[in-house]
Amino acid sequence: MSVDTSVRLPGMPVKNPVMTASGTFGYGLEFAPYGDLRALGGIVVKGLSLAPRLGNPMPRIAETPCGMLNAIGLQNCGVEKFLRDKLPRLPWRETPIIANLYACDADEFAELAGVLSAQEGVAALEVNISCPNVKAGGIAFGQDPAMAGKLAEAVKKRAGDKPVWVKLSPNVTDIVSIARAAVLGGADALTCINTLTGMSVDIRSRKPRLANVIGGLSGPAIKPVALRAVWQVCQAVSAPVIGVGGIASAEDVLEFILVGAHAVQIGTANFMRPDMAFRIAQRLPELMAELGINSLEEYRMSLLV
Amino acid sequence: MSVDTSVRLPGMPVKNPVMTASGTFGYGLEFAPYGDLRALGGIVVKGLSLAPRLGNPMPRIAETPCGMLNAIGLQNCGVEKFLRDKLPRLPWRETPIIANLYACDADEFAELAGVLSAQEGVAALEVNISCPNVKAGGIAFGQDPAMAGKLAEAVKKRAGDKPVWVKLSPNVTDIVSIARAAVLGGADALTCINTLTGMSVDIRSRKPRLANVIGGLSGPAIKPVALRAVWQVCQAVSAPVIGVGGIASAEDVLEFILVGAHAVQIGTANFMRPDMAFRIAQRLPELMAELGINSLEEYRMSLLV
Amino acid sequence: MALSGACRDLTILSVTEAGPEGGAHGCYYIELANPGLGSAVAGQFVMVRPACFGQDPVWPRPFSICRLTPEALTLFVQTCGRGTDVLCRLVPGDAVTVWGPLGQGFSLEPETPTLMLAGGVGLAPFVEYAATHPAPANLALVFGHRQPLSCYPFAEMANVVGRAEAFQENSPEDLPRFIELLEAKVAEYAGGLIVACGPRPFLMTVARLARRFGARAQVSLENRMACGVGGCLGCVEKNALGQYVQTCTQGPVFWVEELQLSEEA
Amino acid sequence: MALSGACRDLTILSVTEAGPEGGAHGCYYIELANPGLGSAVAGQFVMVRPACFGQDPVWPRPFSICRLTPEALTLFVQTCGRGTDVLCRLVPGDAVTVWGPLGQGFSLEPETPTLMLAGGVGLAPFVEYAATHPAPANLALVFGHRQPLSCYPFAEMANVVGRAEAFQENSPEDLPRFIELLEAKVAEYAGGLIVACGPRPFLMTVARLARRFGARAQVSLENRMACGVGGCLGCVEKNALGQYVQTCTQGPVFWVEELQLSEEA
Ligand SMILES: Cc1cc2nc3c(=O)[nH]c(=O)nc-3n(C[C@H](O)[C@H](O)[C@H](O)COP(=O)(O)OP(=O)(O)OC[C@H]3O[C@@H](n4cnc5c(N)ncnc54)[C@H](O)[C@@H]3O)c2cc1C
Ligand SMILES: Cc1cc2nc3c(=O)[nH]c(=O)nc-3n(C[C@H](O)[C@H](O)[C@H](O)COP(=O)(O)OP(=O)(O)OC[C@H]3O[C@@H](n4cnc5c(N)ncnc54)[C@H](O)[C@@H]3O)c2cc1C
Ligand SMILES: Cc1cc2nc3c(=O)[nH]c(=O)nc-3n(C[C@H](O)[C@H](O)[C@H](O)COP(=O)(O)O)c2cc1C
Ligand SMILES: Cc1cc2nc3c(=O)[nH]c(=O)nc-3n(C[C@H](O)[C@H](O)[C@H](O)COP(=O)(O)O)c2cc1C
Ligand code: FES
Ligand code: FES
Repeated sequence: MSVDTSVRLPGMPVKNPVMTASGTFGYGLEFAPYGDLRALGGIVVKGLSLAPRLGNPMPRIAETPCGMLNAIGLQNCGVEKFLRDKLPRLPWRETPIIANLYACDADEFAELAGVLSAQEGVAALEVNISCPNVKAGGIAFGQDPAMAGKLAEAVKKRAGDKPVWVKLSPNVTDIVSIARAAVLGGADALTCINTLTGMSVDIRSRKPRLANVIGGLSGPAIKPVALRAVWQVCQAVSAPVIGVGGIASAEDVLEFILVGAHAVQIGTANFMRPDMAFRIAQRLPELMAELGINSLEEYRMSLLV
Repeated sequence: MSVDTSVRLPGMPVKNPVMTASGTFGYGLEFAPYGDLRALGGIVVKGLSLAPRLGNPMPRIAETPCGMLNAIGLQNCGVEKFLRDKLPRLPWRETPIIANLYACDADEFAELAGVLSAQEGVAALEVNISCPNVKAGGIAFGQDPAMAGKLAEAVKKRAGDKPVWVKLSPNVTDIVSIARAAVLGGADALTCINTLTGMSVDIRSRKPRLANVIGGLSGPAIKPVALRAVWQVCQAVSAPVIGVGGIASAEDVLEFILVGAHAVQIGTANFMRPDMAFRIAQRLPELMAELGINSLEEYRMSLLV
Repeated sequence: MALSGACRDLTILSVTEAGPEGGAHGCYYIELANPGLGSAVAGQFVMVRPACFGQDPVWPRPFSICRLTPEALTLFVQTCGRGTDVLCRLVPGDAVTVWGPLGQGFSLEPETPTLMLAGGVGLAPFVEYAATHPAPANLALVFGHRQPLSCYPFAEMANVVGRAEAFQENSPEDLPRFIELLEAKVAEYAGGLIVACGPRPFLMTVARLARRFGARAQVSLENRMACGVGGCLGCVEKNALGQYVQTCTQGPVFWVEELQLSEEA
Repeated sequence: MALSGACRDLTILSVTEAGPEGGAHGCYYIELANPGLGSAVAGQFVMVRPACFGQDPVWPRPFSICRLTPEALTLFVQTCGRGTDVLCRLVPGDAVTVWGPLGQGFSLEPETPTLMLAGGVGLAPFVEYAATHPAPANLALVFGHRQPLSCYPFAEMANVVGRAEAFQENSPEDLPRFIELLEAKVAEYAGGLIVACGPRPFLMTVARLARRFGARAQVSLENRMACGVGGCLGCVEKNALGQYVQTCTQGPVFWVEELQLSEEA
């Protein structure tokens, strides 16, 4: 049986739904030795800011049960260096490269969107309104519907013909209200979810395991939370949703599609083994054939409730 | 070295901080074959309502990475039967028995508090304002500071000399605002945290793994979230905090005390093995001695940040 | 109830794959040394937690007592997921925590002609049932299976009980014929005792037939369990009064008229 | 960089405990069959993920290449937590996924008198270093350790290199004497090459001494790593310019003057 793994995302042909999540796949190039980047449905690169960012002090990562905490603090080389040194080396003609945007206020976000939207090699803009690791602004955008909406609008205005994805935080009472606001503001798609805020301490040294004290929880541990968020958002808005959170197998990918996601991103699982995203992309059509799923479009949101 | 595991909680002598979490230790009696109930710091019994409750349809539980989902739906025998058949058989003179209260509105909560506060065998009332599994009301109390405050007040008024603990939901944008409101309303202590909302599906049958679709995520997976919540709340309010979420070892207990908890509850870990809470209570003083911790009061909140 | 009073840290004595050489049938006998669990009623189960589970999976796994002697607890396990895979890859000396015997076992009426109905791995508790039955000649066994017969402890049982019949389901078309066989057998034992263990659809068929023929029948449920000791309310089944009862403490064996068996569990 | 291009699913050839019989020193040699990882520079490492990790722990574990031949990859592992415990309990035939060689190894200057400074399990990469050095007579080793010497591959190395000295730290009082020894050695090799691997405080001492005596020295860091391939930015160290560089790709071996070594990592 030959199956159809393609999915429709605004303004972007996608051959399969297996993308990689921002901050967990470097600039893509780091993982090229472990698989063919062109086999992926998309690559979301590490969060970019206008100027390079140093990031948080060490230690920045800690392992937790079935998961990990990070407080990288948006260390990145800045948008200029990305466009000059990284993007040209990525197979952007074959695989959509999605830029993940980070900024401290709406103006900066808009400016960043302006720069990135002018690039042929950038397929979409993913707006990180939810990073818990940056003190200035950071999470506030993602926790207030009004601000999320304004931000989506500001980015959309400068995004030209590039689709705008808004990436939602799970650290909210009502993710649906943020999702609605982002779509009203102009988001073409929503990415669900960013990390949960968490903490880890060392009882011997009496110190937090992250210099930043609080960090973002990711990995299989959070999959049930991500799945719930995706399902709730898919019930409420018609914009496509890209599911992310704890996905570590082709089975997990189908779970997210079953509850309504159009595509997914592999995050922390890339650390489990660097060929993880490639393996999942390869396994997906086999699994679909085994389960008698002809196309993802048909399977999507077919949850029996 | 002999160490001091006692902790001070309002109106209650507590010989050690290791309690059991509501809904994960039955009515206590189920676990009596696996250890001495009198060795525990406290037993919080399954959520009680005025009238018996049937609970949700099956399936009600699902396993997740390092955790589980439940949607029991507050099945319980009702307060009357509890007082008649269960409480008298519990060692309430030696170990504080804490009643966990569930109701659909403030009046019902107050009535339940009235009934329970008259019982010599009940050491404290824990108010579950955060159960995500009950459609009517349920989570709303726990997500709105004003409602949480009013509820705390209503219960406190009818609680007589029994301490009132308010159990907080992590499914909020700002847990500190709920904590503050509960304390202003009259809560003597706060229990942090209840389960995270989550979901799990079966890609083969295309059905949710819980009949209720959404359930509460618990277990080691959520420990970083619980620890963060406890730390934040302890920074903000002076009322004692009872930490709960993913605790599965004496080391975990110390983590919660290090960030500020006065006591802890063992939840899902009781399912890993039914003697878990007993083992942890036994291991704690040994571990304290190994680490040179003389007393928990001294260790508490000594995190170096 | 015959709770032992503690969790026992046992060691693996042996793990033996059953069935024809070279096949991957996933059926194993697991022997644990010196269980110290006292005595059991057939149909009771134990909760099993290999040390290597760590914190994932969080739940222990329930297994019927296939055979319990002072020297060894034997489980008969079919791999069907993560936990059983791990369990069946253990090697002698590995550590496993076990508690039980748990729950309510099957009725045992020495003089009553008794029909054991087993589906697949549901044969496990009947090994103990036959071994502890004072008059095994009064026992009859009907066993439905998918894997080759030598994957299961059928031959040993056939040697002990009065009558034993096996039926292999090779394809979905075989099902109606198997149900016909069950029907005949249940009719035959309507005045006796019927005890059944196997997949849920199989048990529902048994329950339906038992009601039809007015037979006294018990079924052993395999609901998802988190704790196994009555503490989580996760394993419940609706009883005849419409209330949810724990299958781990009030079951896993129930009289069919105690329950409202439905599709879901 | 000599990336192999893929993750390799290897099998355990042997796991051997090192050191005096009956002791629990936690030092093991792990051999993996037919690694197919090409060739490595000593100081490079591999990421290791036993199949039994499942989803917990999430991170693979980094280990120095202790010895790499076409037939076997040897790791020298000291147990210090969950992951290493699991790894050292594996048995021949068990499956382990490995990728590498990763990162930047030590400089190797055949003609230069070279001092190897190793602390504890930090001896591992120097086994490969000595084995691949064309003129091992030019190598000297100073090895600080806590466990009995036979727990470590010291004797084998002493046979190969020009000079080898071991110093056992039995109590905290021994530390100043060990630092004195290091001081004398670093002074002696100030005109040569110094390569060091061991616990962070040890490396900070080496870096301090190297700066003091103007010696050319390299240290190998053991920062926490999630991915090992440059993808997570979790393993960074501050370089001389105050920027964070990945220790997995730009290290783990650095010239001391490239870094601002601080207490935290
Ligand atoms: C009282 C009782 C006695 C049992 N006796 C035996 C026995 O003697 N031999 C034997 O091989 N099996 C027996 N089982 C079933 C056995 O417990 C499950 O096969 C096992 O728990 C599955 O674990 P897993 O991790 O391999 O599968 P999972 O990966 O957890 O799941 C695989 C499949 O098995 C189902 N499953 C998971 N957990 C359970 C559970 N606790 N009960 C039933 N189904 C489950 C899942 O829904 C899924 O469809 C018994 C179950 C019960 C409740
Ligand atoms: C490049 C490199 C080469 C290494 N080579 C060797 C070697 O040859 N032999 C050897 O025995 N060990 C080596 N290590 C250290 C080894 O990776 C850790 O001991 C191991 O990851 C600990 O895993 P664990 O699960 O047993 O411990 P955990 O339970 O994870 O932690 C136990 C302790 O080890 C620390 N730790 C955890 N993960 C790491 C990590 N990735 N790096 C450093 N410390 C960590 C923790 O902070 C904690 O204090 C190397 C580390 C690196 C980065
Ligand atoms: C180390 C690390 C760095 C991350 N950096 C970013 C980032 O720069 N921008 C962003 O939007 N999300 C970032 N994330 C969040 C992930 O993209 C993803 O949303 C989250 O980890 C949940 O998915 P997972 O459980 O599959 O990892 C980061 C996550 C990790 C673990
Ligand atoms: C099966 C189950 C039933 C629960 N029932 C209740 C309840 O009745 N009332 C309540 O306040 N919390 C209930 N909880 C939540 C726990 O008390 C605890 O807050 C939560 O599980 C987090 O702790 P843990 O990770 O240690 O399990 C229940 C949890 C589980 C797993
Ligand atoms: S399995 Fe927990 S109550 Fe039955
Ligand atoms: S370990 Fe991930 S970047 Fe170095």
